[in-house]
Amino acid sequence: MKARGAIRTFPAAIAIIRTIANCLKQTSSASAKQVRINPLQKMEEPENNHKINRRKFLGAGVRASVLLGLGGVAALVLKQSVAGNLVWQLDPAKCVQCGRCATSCVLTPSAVKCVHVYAMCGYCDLCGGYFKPETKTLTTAAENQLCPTSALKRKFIEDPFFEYTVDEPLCIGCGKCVKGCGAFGNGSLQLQVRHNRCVNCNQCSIARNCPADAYSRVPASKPYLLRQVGDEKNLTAKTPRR
Amino acid sequence: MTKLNSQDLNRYGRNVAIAGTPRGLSLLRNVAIIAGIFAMILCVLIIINYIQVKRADPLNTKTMKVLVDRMHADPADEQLRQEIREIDLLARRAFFTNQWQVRMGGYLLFFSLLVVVICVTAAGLMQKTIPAVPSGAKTDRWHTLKINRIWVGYTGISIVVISMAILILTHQELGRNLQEAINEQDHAGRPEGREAGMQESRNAELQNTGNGDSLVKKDTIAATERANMDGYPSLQEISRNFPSFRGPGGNGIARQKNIPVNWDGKSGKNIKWKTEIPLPGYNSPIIWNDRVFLTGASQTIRMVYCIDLHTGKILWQKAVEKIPGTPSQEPKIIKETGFSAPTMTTDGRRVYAVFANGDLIALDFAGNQVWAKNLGLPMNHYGHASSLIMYHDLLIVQYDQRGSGSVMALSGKTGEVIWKTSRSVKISWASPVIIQTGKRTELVLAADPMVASYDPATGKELWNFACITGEVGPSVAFAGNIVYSVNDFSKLAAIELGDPPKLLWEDTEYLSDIPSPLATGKHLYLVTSYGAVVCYDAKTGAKYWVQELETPVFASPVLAEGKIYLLDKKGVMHIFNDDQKFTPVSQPQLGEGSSCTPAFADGLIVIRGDKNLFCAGK
Amino acid sequence: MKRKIIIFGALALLLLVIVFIAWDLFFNKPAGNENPYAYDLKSLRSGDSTQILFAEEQHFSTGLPAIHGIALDKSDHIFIAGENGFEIYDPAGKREAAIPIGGTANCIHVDQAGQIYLGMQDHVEIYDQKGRQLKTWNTCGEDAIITSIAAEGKDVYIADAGNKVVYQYDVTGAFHKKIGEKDPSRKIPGFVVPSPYFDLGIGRKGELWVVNPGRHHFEQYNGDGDIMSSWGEAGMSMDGFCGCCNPSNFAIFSDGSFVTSEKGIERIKIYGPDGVFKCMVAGPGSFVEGTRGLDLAVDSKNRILVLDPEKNQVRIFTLKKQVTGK
Amino acid sequence: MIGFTHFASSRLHGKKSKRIVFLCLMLFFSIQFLDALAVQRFPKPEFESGYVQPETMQPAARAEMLQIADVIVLVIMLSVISWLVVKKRSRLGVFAASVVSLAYFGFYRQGCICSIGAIQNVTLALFNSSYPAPLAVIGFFILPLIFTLFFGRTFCAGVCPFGAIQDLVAFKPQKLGTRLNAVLGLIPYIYLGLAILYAATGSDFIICRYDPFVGIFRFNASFAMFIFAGTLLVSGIFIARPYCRFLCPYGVLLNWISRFSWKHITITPSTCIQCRLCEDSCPYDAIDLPVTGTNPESRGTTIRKLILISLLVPFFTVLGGWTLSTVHETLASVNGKVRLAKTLVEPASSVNQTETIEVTAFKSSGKPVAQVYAEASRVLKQFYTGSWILGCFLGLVFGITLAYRMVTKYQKDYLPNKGTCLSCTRCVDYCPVRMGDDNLPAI
Repeated sequence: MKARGAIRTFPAAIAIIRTIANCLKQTSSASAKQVRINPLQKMEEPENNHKINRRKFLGAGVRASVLLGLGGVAALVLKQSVAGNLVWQLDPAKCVQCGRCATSCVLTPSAVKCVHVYAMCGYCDLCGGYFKPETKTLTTAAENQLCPTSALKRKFIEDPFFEYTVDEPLCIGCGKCVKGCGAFGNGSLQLQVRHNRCVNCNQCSIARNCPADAYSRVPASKPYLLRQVGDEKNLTAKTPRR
Repeated sequence: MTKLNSQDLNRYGRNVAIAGTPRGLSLLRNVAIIAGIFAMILCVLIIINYIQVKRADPLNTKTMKVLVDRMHADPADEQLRQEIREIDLLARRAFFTNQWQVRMGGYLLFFSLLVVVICVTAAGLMQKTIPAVPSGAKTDRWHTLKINRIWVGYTGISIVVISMAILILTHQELGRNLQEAINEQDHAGRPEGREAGMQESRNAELQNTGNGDSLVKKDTIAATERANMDGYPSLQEISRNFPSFRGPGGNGIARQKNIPVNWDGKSGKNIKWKTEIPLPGYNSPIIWNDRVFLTGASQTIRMVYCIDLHTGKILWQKAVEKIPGTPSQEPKIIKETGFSAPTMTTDGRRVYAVFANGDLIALDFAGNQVWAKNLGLPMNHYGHASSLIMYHDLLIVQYDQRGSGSVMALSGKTGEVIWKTSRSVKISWASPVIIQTGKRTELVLAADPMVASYDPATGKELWNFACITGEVGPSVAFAGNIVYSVNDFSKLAAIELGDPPKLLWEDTEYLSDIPSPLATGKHLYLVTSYGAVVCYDAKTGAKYWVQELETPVFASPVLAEGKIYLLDKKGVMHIFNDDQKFTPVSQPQLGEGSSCTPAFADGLIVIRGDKNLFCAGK
Repeated sequence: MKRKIIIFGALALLLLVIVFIAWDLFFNKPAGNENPYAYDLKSLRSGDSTQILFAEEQHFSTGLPAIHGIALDKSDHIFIAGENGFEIYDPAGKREAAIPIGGTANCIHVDQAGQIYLGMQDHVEIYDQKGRQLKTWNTCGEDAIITSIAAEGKDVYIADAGNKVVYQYDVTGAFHKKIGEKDPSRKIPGFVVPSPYFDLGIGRKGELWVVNPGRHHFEQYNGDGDIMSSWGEAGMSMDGFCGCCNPSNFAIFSDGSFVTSEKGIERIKIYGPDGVFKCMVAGPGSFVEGTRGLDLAVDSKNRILVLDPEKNQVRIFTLKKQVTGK
Repeated sequence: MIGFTHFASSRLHGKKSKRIVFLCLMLFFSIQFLDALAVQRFPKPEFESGYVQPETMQPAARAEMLQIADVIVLVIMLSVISWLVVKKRSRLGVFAASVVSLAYFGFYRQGCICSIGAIQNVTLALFNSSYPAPLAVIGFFILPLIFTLFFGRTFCAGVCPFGAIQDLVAFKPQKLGTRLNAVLGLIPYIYLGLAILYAATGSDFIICRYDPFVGIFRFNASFAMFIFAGTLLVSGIFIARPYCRFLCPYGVLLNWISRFSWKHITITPSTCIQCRLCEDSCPYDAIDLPVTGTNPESRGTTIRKLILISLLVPFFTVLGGWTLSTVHETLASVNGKVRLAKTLVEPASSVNQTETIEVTAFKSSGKPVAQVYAEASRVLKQFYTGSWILGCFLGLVFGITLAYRMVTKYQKDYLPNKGTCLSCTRCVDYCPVRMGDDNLPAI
């Protein structure tokens, strides 16, 4: 780490030294009242010619060292680079549904949407993600719906199963339904950054505000972190952390 | 210097005064003005819209909440129901309409501004005026500089003053508070939050069940120990287990008892269980309490397996993936090394595994990832091969690679690099070994050109001794203040520790390139990969005996209960006594080939074959 | 002069921008602390504490890494099953034995003869009190997730959440029949099990009670698999069962009352034999949020034993002193 | 009597063969199907009505090929602009190219592959070995610097969409005078230093956080950011390119490197005739005027002052370091971990007693408090070191800025200042001298 830092500061140090040296040199020449000549102008005096050559040589040297320094930095960084891109994604296992995905995204509406993993869904009649907590009559009436924008659709399939679908353009990514589904159901509703909407900021502004540290950069080739199978933790009772 | 006259300008200027028609110009100006006014109106509208939404979020209106509450009180009120539905519809419409308005307003604003920009730019192009020589005298350079200096100086002073003001306003002493909080916790010696709750209830339970009950008490203490994910195991705890390649410290000595000497993998005699490991790997199993850990990998998949020591059931397996920094290209490997040559290690709190491509992962005992990172694709031609080892809570990684070899210690808890010492050595397969010299604990590494020792706590090099060349495969052995190092086409060197360390004896007749030597105190055992076992006097280097097994050996010998267990490539375990004479005890067969060093638990031996993991026990 | 004003104005704007950055970076709170879209479970979780007529009398921790099931034998010894083993405690909570097993037991039952039935993932293992394995009953199929076992006389009932059915075996391990498969002709609605919590138990008259969690019902079956009765309704309020599928576990008092546990809103409640809500044993305040699988048992002194997997404890609740009689 | 754990592992073996078949299928189908491989975690309801369970859609991220395309466009744009500036000397050409860049990097790519922000990625990669910087980002960081080393800040002239958008609105640029330029010119150093400090500690990418124009490019941002951008643009009507000159951290690097550029743009293509026509042409105050007259101070005074200042530079450096290190806790409060630890360790000091979302989330995560404290105090230490280094750097910059204003660089002609010149080629149009015009006018 230290060595790396030293290499990094090296070109900068050279540049600073050069600048200082130049200043000093110019002061002395200033006091000698010598006239600095436009390099484009052809000069006859061999003394000045000599001077120009020396300057050119010095310039080339500095350029070479700057180039070398840049190359060094690049090499250090390239060592741990990836060819592909990285994109932001949130880990539903860490998500606490604080609502900031809806409010912190640079986009309005947010690029984070509720995603339904059908394979995990219990197709319940009383869906914790669809109905407001105190709902008595299980109908699609407005007073029963939990979703503030009515983006979660409910469709009867057969007794006693209902299918729930997310209408993405309406979804604002608030995570209300995710919380309800997680608390009472299987957790098949999960928040995810949708990459057809996300503009992939260099620093995701939701990630900065995420209280659960759920956001991370993931390879663009595998851009989703949906909880799927083999992820038994969330289904069963949590094992106590010891 | 005189002014140029217009003639000169006409002669020299290229872009001088393309006089625009006044009509065109005024048209542009008018368009720009209208567009500008339009933009301003839009701006105001958008701001008003914003403030409106800000003041009353249509999705979270109070009216709605009140109505819904009322409805819960009186579910039969049909009229109320209708009202709610209407308001809800209105609210949602308001929300989406507002979004639409803002978006459309934004577009309109943008295009009107674009029109302004285009008009003004076009007008500017048409109106290009004749450049004029600035009026007024030239400024005095020196005076200007002086003023600049003063301004810069004042700026500097004000920045310092502002910083100080901030310091006074927001003085926090956060660092000290944190440190105090940490100390307090260390002092209390118990975890926080929920854990603390658990602890308290445990204490309560202790009182409940009476103090005389030693079983519960002991168990409570054990549970507390387990609950503590910080800290590190004691040496006793380590030596009760088999936590790394070649056992505790990597010294090749197992302290377990009642190790079986007879079994047969084919007939199943004395075989407690046999479990197929889905992915191949040349790493050896490690054991902590009742769990066996090992890894397997193919070119693309890397897995960590946790196996129940008593049943052989795979308790969990964890795919090592999505590691930040995993290089997209696969490491170059050779067949004899594979994709998962390094053996795992554990500190009883977490297990750690590293793979040929430099993927390093820490998992808890339930198989959850604690942290993971990639150390960078190792620059050698066989992938990373050195095994891991723990010192206290530090995970030691020997990462000898072309150009930038290093040894580093990572915090087991967080994966943070605690120290990193660069090594100017060639590439190596060898694994780090931790030795107790009596005076101190040292971390000993072997790689061309030297055997080097480091302080495992700080990474400071303690000594080095140039005696070894080539791409070193065998790790060092240590006993009785002597470190033994060997490599093929180099030599076997016995180095007596001291200041400075000195060469005690050396031999070049038998040399190993894969199995590590084993020092038992009196004797040194050297096993060559073609199957010769040599017993030396530890102090003098005199050869006591040489035994040709006539099968290749890749595994390293391990001493357990005074017997040496050496597994050959065909799966035959050669068990013989640690003695001046070659006295074989038995030669049980595994029934399949193997390249891995066995692991030991009380009454049990765990052996990884080419396909299966075996556990033998009486 | 005009130029100076312009420059001054523009500079002021520029400085405004810089001050904004500095202010926002160092002094502005990074994000609002209010969640405009909060799903308010707090009001539900707080509940009505006057309904809680029980208090925690005692608790003790177990030595297992994770615990899943609790059962009592006729002498009120406590049996805890979990990851890699099961443990036996005396009624006071003193450990008498800890028996390691390979794998994880999801549920446990002790019959009149003292045999211990452990529901593993897809099969049942039977042990004696010394920890010797007596028998293993064959696998219940690939999808099987055994979540509860109860023995009555010669019959052993096994609840399989994976296949959403109850199996009837006899004590020898012979499979008899499936109970509770959807059959409109016999008016059997079929079990709806959206998550792996599916409990059954034996009533005071030896009748089989099974939770139909997806329908929030208790269903009573006879030995032939006929549905006899059912009760229960969904609802967040005190008398209903909350969430998509509840209750998750139950136990039956000697007087035929039910004690039930729910997930989502962690609460333990008592219903009369007729399914009428009586009182609460413990509310969400007593549990870590998100606790699931609170297995229950009732001993001969009517103490309620609650298995808290989140705290890894057995918690014993008894009727509060000032309340006498129900 | 319920509760259970894993059951997926027992089924894994059976899935293996399916997986192989699936991998083959994947050659024909898109990657999105990968997750269809996911086994039903809990047996789904047995539907009798023939209902088919829909697949969860997972729209792919932007194709990686397009990333490479961005780098190619960048190289092309840099080459074209450099040619237009150095060889062709065409203001109109540069203008046209900048509009193209604005359209592509700004409005099409929405400003989020940007050299300015790339500083932070590179820094983070240097300090955090687990962060892999994407190749394209490294390209965006290095390539403009290399071009600058050869041709001056041609990147600023028209490749950078930020510069382009500000250049468009610079209707009435006013000369600020050297002192304002000197003072305001210090801000980018502070910004750069802070950006590096925050990126190195993994706290935040502040350059991106206060990226003023990205919202305009996306037609989407928070209200505050729009106001922010609007304010900057309005001031940009009169102060040409305020972001580039007085904020841009990347400009600092470009400034340094440009000083050593090989072929920098000149005002005159041939010989300066001292006509003074270009004197007011530069909207960025980047033309160095010829030095006439003599130093009123004696040589001795100058040298004395110079010695004094060179003695003062180390003092400034230490002073800067000390000053900043005293406020390192304020600096560190940007870091989320530190903020969390702060709220946890001082709950009483917070004015409102309600628990913050962060604290609630932390409590439900089950992480031990000690770990947060340890992490935070480690970050604090990093900030302490970092603020010393940053402060020293700023002190040094301050000292050098002062020293630089002690000396006079004698020059006879009107020359663009290689450091601050943005190569916009405006001045070129003002020069009456033509290429190869040795036939000097009679003056």
